[in-house]
Amino acid sequence: MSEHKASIRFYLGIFLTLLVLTGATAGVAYVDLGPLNPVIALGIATIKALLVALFFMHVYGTSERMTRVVIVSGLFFLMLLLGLSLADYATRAWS
Amino acid sequence: MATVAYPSPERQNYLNQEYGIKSWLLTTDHKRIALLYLLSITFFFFIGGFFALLIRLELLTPAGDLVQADTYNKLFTMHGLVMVFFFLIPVVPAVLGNFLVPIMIGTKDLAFPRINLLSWYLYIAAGALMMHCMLTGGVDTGWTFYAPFSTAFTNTKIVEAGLAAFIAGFSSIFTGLNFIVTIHRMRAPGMTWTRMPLFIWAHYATSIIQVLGTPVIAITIVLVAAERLLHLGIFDPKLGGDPLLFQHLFWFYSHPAVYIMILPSMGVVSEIIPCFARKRIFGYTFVALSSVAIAVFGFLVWAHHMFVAGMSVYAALIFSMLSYLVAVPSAIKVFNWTATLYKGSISYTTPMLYAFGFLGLFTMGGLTGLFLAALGIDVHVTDTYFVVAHFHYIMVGGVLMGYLGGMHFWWPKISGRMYPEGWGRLAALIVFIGFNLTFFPQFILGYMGMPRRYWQYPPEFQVLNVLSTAGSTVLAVGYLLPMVYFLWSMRYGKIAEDNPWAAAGLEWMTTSPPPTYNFEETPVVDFEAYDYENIKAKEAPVAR
Amino acid sequence: MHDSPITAEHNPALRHHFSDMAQQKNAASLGMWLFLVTEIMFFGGMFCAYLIYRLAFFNDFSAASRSLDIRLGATNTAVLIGSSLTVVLAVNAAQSGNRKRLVTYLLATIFLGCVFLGIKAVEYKQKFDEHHVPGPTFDFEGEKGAAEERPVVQGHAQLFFVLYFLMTGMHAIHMIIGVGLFSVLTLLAWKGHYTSSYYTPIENSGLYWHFVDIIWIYLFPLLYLINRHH
Amino acid sequence: MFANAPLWPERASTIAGNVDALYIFLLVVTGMMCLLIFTCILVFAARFRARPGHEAEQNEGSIPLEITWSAIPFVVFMFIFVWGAVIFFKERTPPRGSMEVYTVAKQWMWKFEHVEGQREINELHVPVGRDVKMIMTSQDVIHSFYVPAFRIKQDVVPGRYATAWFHATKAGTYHLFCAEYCGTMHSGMVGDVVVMEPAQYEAWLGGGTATGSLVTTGQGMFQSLGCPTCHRFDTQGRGPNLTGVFGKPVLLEDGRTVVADENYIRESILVPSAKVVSGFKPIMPTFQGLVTEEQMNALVAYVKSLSQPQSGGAAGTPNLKPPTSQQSTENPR
Repeated sequence: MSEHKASIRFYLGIFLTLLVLTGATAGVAYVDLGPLNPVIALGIATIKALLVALFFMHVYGTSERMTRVVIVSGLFFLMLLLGLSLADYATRAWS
Repeated sequence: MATVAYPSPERQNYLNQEYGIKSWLLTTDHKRIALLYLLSITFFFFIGGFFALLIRLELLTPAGDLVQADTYNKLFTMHGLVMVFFFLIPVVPAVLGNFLVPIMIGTKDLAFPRINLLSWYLYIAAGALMMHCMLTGGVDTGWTFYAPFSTAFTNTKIVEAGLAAFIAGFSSIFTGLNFIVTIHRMRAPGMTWTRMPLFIWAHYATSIIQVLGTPVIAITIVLVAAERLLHLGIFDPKLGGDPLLFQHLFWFYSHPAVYIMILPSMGVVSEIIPCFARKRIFGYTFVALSSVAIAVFGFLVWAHHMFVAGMSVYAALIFSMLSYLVAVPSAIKVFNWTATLYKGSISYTTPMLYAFGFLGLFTMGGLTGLFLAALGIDVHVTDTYFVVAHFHYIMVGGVLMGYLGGMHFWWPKISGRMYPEGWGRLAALIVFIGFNLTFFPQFILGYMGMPRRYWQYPPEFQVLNVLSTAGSTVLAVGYLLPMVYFLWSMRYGKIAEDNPWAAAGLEWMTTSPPPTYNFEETPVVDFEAYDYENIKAKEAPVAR
Repeated sequence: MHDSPITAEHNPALRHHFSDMAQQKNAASLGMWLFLVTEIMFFGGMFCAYLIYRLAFFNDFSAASRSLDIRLGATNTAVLIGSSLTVVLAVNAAQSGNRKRLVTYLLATIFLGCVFLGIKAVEYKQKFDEHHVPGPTFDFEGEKGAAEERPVVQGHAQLFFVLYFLMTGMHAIHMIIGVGLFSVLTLLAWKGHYTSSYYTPIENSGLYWHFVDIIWIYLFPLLYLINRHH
Repeated sequence: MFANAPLWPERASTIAGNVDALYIFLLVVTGMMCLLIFTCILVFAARFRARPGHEAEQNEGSIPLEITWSAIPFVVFMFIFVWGAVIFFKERTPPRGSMEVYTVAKQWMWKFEHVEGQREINELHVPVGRDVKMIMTSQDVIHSFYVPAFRIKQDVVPGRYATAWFHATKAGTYHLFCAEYCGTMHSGMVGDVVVMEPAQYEAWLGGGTATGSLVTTGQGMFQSLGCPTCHRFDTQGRGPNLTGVFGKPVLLEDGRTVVADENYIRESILVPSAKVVSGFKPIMPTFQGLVTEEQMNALVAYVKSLSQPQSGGAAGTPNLKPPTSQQSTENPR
């Protein structure tokens, strides 16, 4: 039962961290940091996403290497879509 | 031709396991689902083919005198939609893949049999919706349904056809997902990745594209539907939206989709050539990894469809170079297949004729791709009949030849009967001749400058168009023949042995047709793939 | 995630074509993650449109983003993270075979899901009243009062709200599917369908729910917090 | 039969020769490759055919062979890529000072307008031996300006200007096609490009109904829309002084610098607050819906004429001396 109790407390801890991070990202948005703002906003969001994925979705403890390969390849192909279409829009003004 | 009773009843197989409509419509046996797909896909192939014939008939004369302009636009749109979403994408994975992937890796069934049946029902629902859309007005935007024409300047049934493609997309995703999990999790003991047949490697690569690419066209269809129904003008230039964004999202899927179409046929050819050359495939690892390389590089090149669309010159440079990168794995495959023939013992059975046809036509299709990837030439030939000829060489010359070769190669395993060899070879020859007569003139038409999707054209293009139309009728005859003699063979064909071609592979080590659970007991694999030196060729495996 | 010992020699939930429960569980997990990758690419298309339009029309997107109610957005984020917590606890309960706790946590998840959808409905009603719904009635006059540097371009602001309604709408549809899924699971769990050696549907639905939560974790800053410090 | 069955259309522009050269090179290379593979297949199929007493000889793959037939094609591909890119860049950079023709593509016709005011539908008369730059936009859907004889094609996207250029080398009449599917009469949206000797062209130009050059029409529009109230030439008005603006970089309010090309002028008229010049207030009203595509072409031509040097300037510009400093300094920061 204790191992069970410990895991509940662990999940509550993750939950509270996520709430704090939500507050943080909302708060930081009111501070003018110029180009840093979107970087911080996405950074905090990525940390929260990692917390949910690693601990809530048990990606951290899993023995299945395949799960990680699938996630990483999914994100890689998403970056392909975003990156290469951005390559078009970013350089369109040059010609 | 002695008419023998159906394979002796005491030999249980997936066909005589149980009878009745329910046993077919509610089956979760991957082999029966493959046959359900075979029937429905053949139906849609002939619908699409019929539209193609009408298009070719219209183009017999420069003036638009067979059908009106609107009808012609709907004809080539429906020809494109039906052929792409309801024939080319599902055909080899859903028919041959569904039937063979579990058997080839030595397992009883796919990982998720019920999702496999759901995939077929989604295909049927999508097909019914597309048929309804066709019969009640059709779509006139071209299968590429570019914005802003599709979103604001036509009132044909875009949303209905889009929904049909959306549902067909999920059918494709579920097939791909099923294959990946099955190949990863359910291989027989001893079936390591390097002992897997190349047919499996090709379907593994295809499934990666299906899972990663199809959702992007799903969202593109949703965005077009949202713009038409809810005035959410995401591509509307009046709001500052960009029609090119539609093209980016559309081609991000639609180019990898052409690799979904060709890779499975490459897998089929990689099985046929070693068997009828009695030789181990040349460069196994290179052919296997080139399939995966095509799947991954396939996602880098989509904007070579947009060189003249108004995208930036520098991005066009990047995509042109990457398009040459994706040509290398295809070249590797062709060289390896040709090298496999060296010092072989080659017999000219029907599957082998189709494999030769594939090799020839896919090579020409691939090489003309080099013309289109060169920026300077693409400006002149994009959106002309040069492009039409290029992708028909790959799809009809490649995908369809591979599919027909595979159908003949595994027909004994699927039906327990042999097809008539003489008719098979005749049909292969007619298809090859009809195909070249139809599509080779279109290369010349393309470079002469005849744009695609033209209802009427300048008179100087008529001669080549007449040749092309003549070829299309020969091609149509060539495609009808196999359907006839396959049906005929179900009843009167010679009873097939378990391994009529003395081929390598687990599917030839079980009975023809196989029992419902494929093997009496799960096989243990202790041999390499294609070890033809240990398999004695039958003295005359095939009637000379 | 250790495997609970297989009680019966042949677990009733083992499907015929799998050789053992571990193979079946791994297959289900890999299948679910592949489905989530298709969802990543599905939402990816909209994120691509968002990225391109935000970079092209940053000022108008900032003005339009400021018109969203950050309090409701932040509360919704907290509600959704809470529902992620209850889902994890539900999976945990299913793992230890505690049927009663499993059902309570599933009900809590459904409740929080409905709260999220309720807040979303309030926001949409607010947007409807302010004429910020794209289409013929669209009229966005930017902030009142503040020394407005430059008038907002109506078309670009409408593009922001096109993306806002598309992305949050598609996310809400996925929430509705999730709530429906959990209602079915609660019913089955209540009838004792899931044991400590077979709870894959609970686990996979949990993965789906966490994914929907991650999508919102990105939607919140990208839509609500473009440029709040103006 | 093959005497008059050419393999490529007439070469009537400077770029056509380059494109055909690359085309022929590719035909030769791919032809040899096809020949090599087909002969291998046929020879192997014949020599190693199955016959009693003939056994297949297994041979493992060979890594060096695989590497050679990956590397060599890749090198050849890169060479083709570079050659294609060079032609592409030449095709997409119109030379300075080329003659301009404004084009409006609409569902199923091409409307051309020469700077001298000559208007044509589905017919384009151009002189031989001069660079011609097409400045094109679309009123409805995407069309594509395609002249096979010149080997040029350029999609015309609604909402922005697309440019294509050619330098005709041979007089004659050549096909003009629309190459992007645009609806019912997509195949009817064709026309002729008539390349004439310069003398004939001048005669044709003079003969037409002179509705006044595009620039004068533009100037008329400029006056009637009340632009001079803010865009003044003498003193510093509430709007920037447009003399000498076209073609030069402009510093914007939010720090960005953009080059004032046709798209910039078009956007500044239709969506003024999108790019506000630094030091000015965003008070310009939008003219979306008030200005047709033809009138927009006229306004753009007029603004461009303000920055052309006097000699080359088209007739009829109020050639007041541009104020000495571009930006006067008394605007509050």
